[in-house]
Parts: sequence; structure tokens; C-alpha cells
Amino acid sequence: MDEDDFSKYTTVELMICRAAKELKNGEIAFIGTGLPMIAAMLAKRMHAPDLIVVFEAGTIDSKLLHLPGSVGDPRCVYGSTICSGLFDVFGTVLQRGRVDVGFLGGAQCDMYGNINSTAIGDYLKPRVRLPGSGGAGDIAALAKRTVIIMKHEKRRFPRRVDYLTSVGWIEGLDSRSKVGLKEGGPVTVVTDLCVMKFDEKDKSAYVAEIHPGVSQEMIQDETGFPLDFSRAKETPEPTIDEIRLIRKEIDPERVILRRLTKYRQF
Amino acid sequence: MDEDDFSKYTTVELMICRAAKELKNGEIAFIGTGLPMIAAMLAKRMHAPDLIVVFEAGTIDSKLLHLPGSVGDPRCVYGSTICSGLFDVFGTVLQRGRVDVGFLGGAQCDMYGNINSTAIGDYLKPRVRLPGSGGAGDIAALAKRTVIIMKHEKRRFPRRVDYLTSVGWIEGLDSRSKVGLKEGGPVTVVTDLCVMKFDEKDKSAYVAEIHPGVSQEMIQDETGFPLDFSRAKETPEPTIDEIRLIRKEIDPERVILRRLTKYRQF
Amino acid sequence: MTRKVEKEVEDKIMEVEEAVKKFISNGCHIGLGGFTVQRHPMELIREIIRQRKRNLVLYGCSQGIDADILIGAGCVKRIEMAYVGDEPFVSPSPNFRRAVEERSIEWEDYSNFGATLRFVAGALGVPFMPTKSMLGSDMITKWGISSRSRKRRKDPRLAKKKLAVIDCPFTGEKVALVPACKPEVAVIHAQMCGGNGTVRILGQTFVDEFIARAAEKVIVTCEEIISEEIMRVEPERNQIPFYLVDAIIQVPYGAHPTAVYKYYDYDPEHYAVYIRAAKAGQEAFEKYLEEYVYSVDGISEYLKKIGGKEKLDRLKADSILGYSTQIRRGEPFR
Amino acid sequence: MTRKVEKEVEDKIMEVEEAVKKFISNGCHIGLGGFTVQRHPMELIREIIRQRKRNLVLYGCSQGIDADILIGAGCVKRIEMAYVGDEPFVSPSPNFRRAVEERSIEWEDYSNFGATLRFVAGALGVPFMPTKSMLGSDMITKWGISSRSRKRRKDPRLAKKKLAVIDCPFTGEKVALVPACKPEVAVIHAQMCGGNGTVRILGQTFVDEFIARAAEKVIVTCEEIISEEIMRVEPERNQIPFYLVDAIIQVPYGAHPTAVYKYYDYDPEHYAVYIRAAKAGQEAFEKYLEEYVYSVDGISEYLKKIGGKEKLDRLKADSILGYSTQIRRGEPFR
Repeated sequence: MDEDDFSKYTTVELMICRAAKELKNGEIAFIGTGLPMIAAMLAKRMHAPDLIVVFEAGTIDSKLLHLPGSVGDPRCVYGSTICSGLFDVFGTVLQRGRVDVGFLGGAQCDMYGNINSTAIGDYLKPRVRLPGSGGAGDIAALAKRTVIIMKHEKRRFPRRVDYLTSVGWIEGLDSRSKVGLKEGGPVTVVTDLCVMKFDEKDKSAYVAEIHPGVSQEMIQDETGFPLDFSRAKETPEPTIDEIRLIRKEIDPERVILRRLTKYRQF
Repeated sequence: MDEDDFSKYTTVELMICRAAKELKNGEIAFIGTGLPMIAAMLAKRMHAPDLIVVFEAGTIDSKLLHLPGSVGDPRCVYGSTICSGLFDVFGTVLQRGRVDVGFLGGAQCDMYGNINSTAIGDYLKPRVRLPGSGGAGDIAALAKRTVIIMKHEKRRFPRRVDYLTSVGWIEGLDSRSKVGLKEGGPVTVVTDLCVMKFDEKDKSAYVAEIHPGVSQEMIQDETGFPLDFSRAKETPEPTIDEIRLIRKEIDPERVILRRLTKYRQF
Repeated sequence: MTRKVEKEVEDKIMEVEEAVKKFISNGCHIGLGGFTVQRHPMELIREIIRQRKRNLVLYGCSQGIDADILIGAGCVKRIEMAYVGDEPFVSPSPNFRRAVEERSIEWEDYSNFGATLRFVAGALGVPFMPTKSMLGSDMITKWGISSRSRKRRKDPRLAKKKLAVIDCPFTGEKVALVPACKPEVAVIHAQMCGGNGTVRILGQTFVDEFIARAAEKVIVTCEEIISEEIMRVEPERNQIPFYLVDAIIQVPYGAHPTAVYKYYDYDPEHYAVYIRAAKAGQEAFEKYLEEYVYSVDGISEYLKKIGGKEKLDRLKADSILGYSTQIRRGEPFR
Repeated sequence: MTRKVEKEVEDKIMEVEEAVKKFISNGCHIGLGGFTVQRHPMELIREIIRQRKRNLVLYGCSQGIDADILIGAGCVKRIEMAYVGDEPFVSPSPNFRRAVEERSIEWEDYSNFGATLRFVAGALGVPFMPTKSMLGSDMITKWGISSRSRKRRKDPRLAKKKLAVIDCPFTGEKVALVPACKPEVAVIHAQMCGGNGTVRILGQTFVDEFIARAAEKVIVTCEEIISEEIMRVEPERNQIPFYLVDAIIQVPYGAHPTAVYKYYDYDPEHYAVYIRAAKAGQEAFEKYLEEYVYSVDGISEYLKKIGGKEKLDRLKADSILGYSTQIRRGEPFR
């Protein structure tokens, strides 16, 4: 691929651009490492210059001159309103209910938007051990809404996650409020095939947008539960501006973009 | 009185010097406003240069060039190892069990070293409203040991305090541990007539030292419960050095010494 | 939540009049910053009195003249705190004492740490915080507002219980729980505030960083408004993030007669004036209010009345020590 | 307690060898400072490996190569944490993943905030902290170490329960309680430490200030030892009071390959070397350990091996931004 041809884009770049649209100007966004960081930086450079980006390791409203490789990266400090630590950000920003939107990812996501980033197989005898919750379990429980970004593969979209690290709508309906969570919950799942949203009533995932060139069959084949396509439109394509920003200004070192092609298998 | 004759001393000065002896070098001391501050500054200038003085409003190991008028005084900041706030000092110093000794005062002190600094009479219909616990209730519960400084008057030493602001030995014996406090408790009461300590077994106050020129009768007359004098010695007198330090170096502005003569009635 | 967009429409920087009009209603629940004789937002508080706000509910830890003057001016319905006194000068503060003895206000007592933890719980978004303090004391058993009264009132900010004691599920030991405190408005006086609300406090923070985080709205009065960009060069030194702050008011000497580390000391002479008036009874205190609050058109006139430039020069902090070495603190009380 | 008098007899300033010998025993419970690829006390950790300490219990929040290298070197019995991964490079960290899959260590999972609050509870001297996080997740229901096993073991540092869910006595809502964590030793890498132990961290503090307060002993490695008096000119900027610190070790670049804000960046090239070895299996990883740990006589030799002056110059932080603008972070992984 010619990296300087900004009219062509990869699926990952489409996902980033689509995810960026979930962030509204003036909101407080709790951002994790990787694709969400690029999406947040893109949003700030496009439609949401006053997006307040919060990183769990201790920085609020970073100016983000350079893409951080970690939520505790020295790159998060520059221009922030306050630089503290995990207690302050998780406690007095996230748990206090100030966070409008958080991004989540993981190894598995089920039909109610529950996410697993802990273990594949049995927790005590895992076939694959994953890194663990990190801040994901906290964001899932405590942000006002969450957006999930996932690679779309059948094993990644089971009916039920092997280990529920990050709470979505749990078992649908009012099961989220029943465990003691007053608000929050996933609103959007952005994958490399489509965008899913959650039914207002039963809280199950349905397909809301299908990426250009993708068929309903491809999506259903890669999903471990039946999907409703009746509300599906086409996903808006990235603009040349967005692609140029991502490649030339946001991740020119390919800190994250590199990993997204190389390290996505588990 | 000739303030420059350091061989003569007032009762308040005797109390300060005697209280200072309760502070050991290298200990962490939680110090309140007034007489305890003068005692701590005296101890640091005499036998305990490495006494670590902690003030609840946020300073640890102040150098104390000038006598603070408040535990949150700007004078507490100079030379301290850390300057933070109440959460840090009460939580991670006091409640964490790092404080060896704390000073307490109040309007009433009973035979088990319980102190009232909240209200005289009924709590809801007080005859005299006092300032309230401040940090005293916290120090009483959480320091490894406490030292009480009081003016010795019958109404100030009742059998039982009207309102128990700061826990001493509560009702004696093991009643302190029964309410859930693992350690701590008052060890010494310094008054303008004598020094009291607490019986190892039943935890009631007894007279351990009698000030020069004071009789057992005077003490018993000013005390609302019967006292044991069988273990009493004479209180050591202040030295010329100590008196000079108090008057000339520690409180030359008479910030505290002034108040101790004028405002001690309630 | 789109606070920052709001800001583009209307600036956060304003005068005390506007801030009080906009954010302090009758019956407002206010979290008070500062500590005894330090860093209280006094000019803002005088403006609250000028605008004759009534039935305020005050939350604090160790308060002093801030709470006392509001009580003496008849603005207060209830106070929940640990202490009201002016440490080196008088304790308890006279109007507070009189109001409680006359039962013209309601009150609820916690220890300083207990009161602190209530703001911490509010700041953290949990309904309570645990502590080993207060166990065995009458703060556990004697309540200013009864359990029944708490349940009867339709006040969502009044906890259903003053506190609770539970057995720890891990160790079995007794632990006291204090309920979260979330004031409607926090009022804070800081040394510096960025043009968009980033707050820097020098010296002890007291409980201000938690009160601001616990509250729904935050009013900051400050000695200096600094470029927001400059405030962000060393973000480790800031205590309150800009998005929490709704009103910024520059009021040099706005904390007088309380002390502001690195700027000015507390004023023992004015404390003597205040205390004499407040102790002499309601009538004498009304005269004080007339002289120093009602009749005064803003901070400049106030500063002239309390002694003008000569006084302010004496109160000015030594720039290394952070306090004045020119005042004799015992003298006004001899 | 007479820590400071102790100090007069024996100085706190020492080398890593002495600190590990003195404070880290086999079976020691260690609280790990730093966050994923930032500010881990790596030279101290390499010394723990050199001294072949065994059966360590590790506590952390988001850890990375610090926990992973200890696990890969066979030092670890159990880890209680939220995450083990090297964010921009590999996740999970390879030795951690292998050890869990082979069940050669024990583990217990919390969320980052849950793990943070365990240190906060330890630091505050309360047996637990409340949170609304983790509710509804398997972190509540699935335990690495069962309730029965917890009760059977005679380990006073192992909580009787992983956590508990209670009904709030004030609001009735569900609240999760996490048990306090009080490590025997906290190991922290800071930018600056005073000669008597006052610690200053620049940039994010992560959870270090609470881990130090929770622990019984604290070892601090630092880039610079500064005069204690100078450190106290602005005490608001310090995070850990001197009396908590038992050992101070000056080790410039002692956090390599992790980043230290304002001093140096993380080293993607060395991460690539490490990850390749760790992923290739135990044998390949032993070779890494031989090359970069066992055979190495201290930090100077180590720094030569990882690229010497040329590498360190490239990692050096821009003095305003606080990180390097000279490294290309994606390159070693292409």
C-alpha cells in the first residue's frame, strides 16, 4: 500500500475514524492505549478540539503533541490541567461520574457487550492468559457510556465471554442496574466489519452500520450469536484529511498502527 | 512578674516543661494548637531535636522557626518533609498507626482520661457550646499514646464527661479495645496542680507527681472523683534554660501564653 | 456533560456579585474551604451576606470566621462540621457558640478526619468511607439530627444516618462508616487560578481538593489569575482540574482576615475587632456587619476600612517563609 | 518508633546489593511501584534476581517488565494485580502469561482501581475500601485463591476474602469492598530523593505514594540524591515523607528499559530484545537473564550492554516535554 495515497485506507483506519465520531466536543473521555488513543487524537484534531482526554495513570486534559504508547506515558503530561495518579483519576474523575465516554477493547465481546481481557478457557486453568483488567473493568462499570473496539472474529464474539472482565449489559434487560450500577453501559461496538449498537429494550447487540464492501453473511459468519441487520446502514468512509492526520501527524512512528497488524492474534 | 528573671516560673510554664518531657527524640508527635506546640518546640530545642512534629492540616516534620498559631498556619510549612492536607496526615500518618504520641486538651477530663471539647450540659441543649472535636477525637482514637494537658478545676475533672469527644480508657479495664480500638490511650495528664497517670489494670487516673507547693488536699478538692496519692512524687522544676527558651525564643509574641491567662474560663 | 463548550459562550471569570447571584440560592448546601484562620473565601462570604441569602447548609472540617460570620448574619440553617473556632484567637467562634446555645441553628458533629472522609467519599463517588476514628466516642451515639428526622425530611443531601458502625467482613473488627457529603457548591480561596479554572494551592491544601471534587459546582476566588497555559507547564503542582470550576474571581486579599501562605498573614488586629463585636451580642455584631459588610462596596473599600496599605504591608508574607514577620500576634489581645 | 535515631547510627544511603540483602528475604511480600512501561525500579529488581530470592509475593496495579522478569527468573510464588503487560510493545507480558498457563505461580485479579484501593486502604490503616467498580464482573465471583485456602493458610498478609459485596447502610445500594494490602517492602523508583529520604516524583505518581505508605519498609532507587534541605524548600512538591524510607539508592538510568519522566524514555529496542527472548520460552529467557542480569556487575556494565552512551543519548528526555523525540518507537518491531 502506498502510505502517501490518502484516498485509500485500511480497515483499521476506518475503525479509528468511525470510533472518533463517538467522541463529542466538550465531553470528558477516558482513553486507553492503542486504537482509542489515535481515535481521541483524531477527534481533537477534527470535530472535538475541546474533548477532555483523561488517562488513568494520572493526567487530565493532555494536549497530546505526540502519541503516547501508554496511559502512563510521559507524553500524557504535556499541557494537562492536572497530573496526579490512579487514585485521583479513577476515584475522583471516573467513579465520581464525571466521565462521559470510555473506550474498551479485549479478546472477547459477547452479545450484551460484556468483555473478556483476562483469560480464555477456565480462569484457574486458562488456555490463554490475557493481561487482565487494567482499567477496563473500571471504565466499563463507571463511565456514562462506553464504546467497544474489536477485531471481528467468531472466537472473539461468543455468545458468552469465558471471563467477564468488563461489564456490559450483563444478561440484558435491567441486569446491569441489578448488580448495583446506576448508569453507564456500552452503546457502540466498532469492528473491522461493522458497527453494532444495543437494543433499547433487551440490550442485545444489533448491526447498525456495515462497512463498505462487507456483506451481512461475512458478519454473521464471524459472530457467535445471531444478529439483527434490519436497522443497518452503511458506515461513513474516512476522509482524506483524516487518513493523512492518522498516518502523518498522529502515529508517524507506527507505535500503535504497527502493533495492530502484527499482534492482534491471541 | 519580671519576665527576664528566668529562675521564676508560672504554673503554665511548669506545665509546658513537664509536658515536653513526654516527647522522646525520634518519635512522631501529633501536635495541636496552644500549649502542646510550645511543649513540642521546647522539646526539639532541648532533648528531642529529631522529634518529628506532625500537624493535621498537612505538614510533616516542620522546622518551626516561629510558633504557629494554628495547625494549618503558614508557619508550619517551613522546612517540612512534605506539605499536603488533612486526608494525608489523618489517614496515612495518624490512622496508619505511625504516630507515637499526641497531645490533647479540652473542657472536661474524667477519671478514665476521656475528654469533652464539644458541649457542657446536654448535647442538644448545651449550657456551653465548645468548638467541637477538631482533630482531638482522631488523635485520641488513633495515636499510640496520648498526653492530656488541662487546667485543674473541679468542674473540669468530673467523674464522667458530659460529652465524650476524645476517647480515653472509656470505662476502664478493656473497654477501649472492646469498642474496636487496637492500641493507644492516655498515659499522662499534666495539670496546673499535678501529673496523673493511669493504673495499669483498671485504667483509672492516679496522682504520679505533685507540683512544688501544691498539697494533696488542693488536688482532691479540685477533682470530681477520688484520687490515689500513694505513688506520688514531686514534679521536676523547669530549668532556667527552658524558661528562657519559652519566653524569648518560642513565644516572644505571647501568641499562646497570652491566651492561656486570659481565655481559660468556659 | 459539555462544560467546556459552555465556557465558550460565557466566560468563567466574573465578580463576586455575579458568582453569588448565579450559584448560591437560598437553602444552598455549601462546602467551605480553608482551615480555621487560613485561606477562607471571605470576600465571597461577605457577598453572600450582602445578598442576604438564607437557610444555607454549611459543610466543613475545621472552620472559623467563615462559618461564624455567616451564622452571625443569620444566613445559616444547619452546619455539619468538626470544629468552629479561630485557633489562636478565640475558640469556639462567638456567633457559632451563641447560635447553638440558643438553638437557632442545627448542627452535627464529626471529628476532623470523619468530616474530611465525608468529602473524600463525595469526591470518590462512593456512598461512604470507613474509619477507625471516633469509635467509642459520643460522636457515634449522639446525633444532632435524629434518624427519624433524617428519614422524614425530603432532603437528598441529608444522609439517612449520621454514621454507622459495622463489623469488617475481612477482619471482624469494628469500623465506623461516614456518609458521603456532596455539597451543591464548593467555595474555595486559592493563591492562583488559570483563566479556564485550573487551580493551584500553595502550602497546605487542607481538604479543598476533595471539597471541590465532591461538589456539583465550584466557585474559586484567588489572589492571581494566571494564563491557563502557564499553569499547565507543571501540572503536578495543580490541585483542581479546570473542568470542575464554574466561577473564577480575582480578589487580591480576598481571604482577609485569614492567612494565605506566601501572600499574607492572618490579621490579629481585625480578629480582635471581630471577636469583641461577636462576643458582645447580636446587636454589637450587627454594627460590625453594617461597618464591614453591608455598607461596603467591594473589596477595595473593605481593605481601606481594615487599615489600608499600611496594614496590608505589615500582613505581607516574607517571600521565603510564606508568612509575615512584622506583625505581633499577641498584642491586640493584651 | 525511633526511625530517625536509627538513621544517626546507620545511614539510609546504600547500594542495591545491601538494600536487597537487608530488606528482601525469601518469601517477602513486595509492593511494586511504577506503571506498565514507566518508572519501575529495574536495577533493584535485577539485583533481587541476582541474589536468587524465591517465593516472593508481588502486589501491583498495572505492572509490566518488573513483574515479568521476576516471574521469568523463578522468584515469584504469587501475584495480586490488575494487569501485566508492556502496553505499546506486548500484552500480556510473556513470562507472566506462560507462568499462569502452566500454573507455576498463583494469581489474583482485581481492576486497576480495585488494586489501587487495596494500597489506599493499607496506606490509610483501614481494613478495606469501598468501590462501585467491578460489580457484576467475574472479578467479584472468580477467585484465584479460594476462601477455604485463604482461611487455611497462616499468612497474615493474605486477606480472608478476595473481596466482599455489601448493601450500603446509608443508601441500600450494592458496594464492593476490597481488602487492605500492606506489603512488607515497597520498591519505588523516583526522580529525586533527599539524603534522609524525602521523595519527589515528577509527572504521574501512579500509585507509588500509597504503596509506600501502605508498606512496612520502603526502598527508593532514584536518579538523583538531592540535599534534604533543598528538597524541603518546596515541601508541596514531595510525595513521600522521609521517615517512611529505609533505603536510598542512587542509580541513574536505574529504571531502564522503562521511562522516567523528565529524565529518559522507554527503550523500544531493548523491549524488542526482551520480548523476543521471553516469548521464545524458558531456555531462551535464561540466556537473556545470563546476559543482562546474572553476568552483569552493576548498572554501569548493564548500561554498556544495552547500548552505552549512544543509546542513552537517544533515550534522553527533552527537558521541556519530558520524553525523547529522537527514538522511533515502532521501528524495532517492524
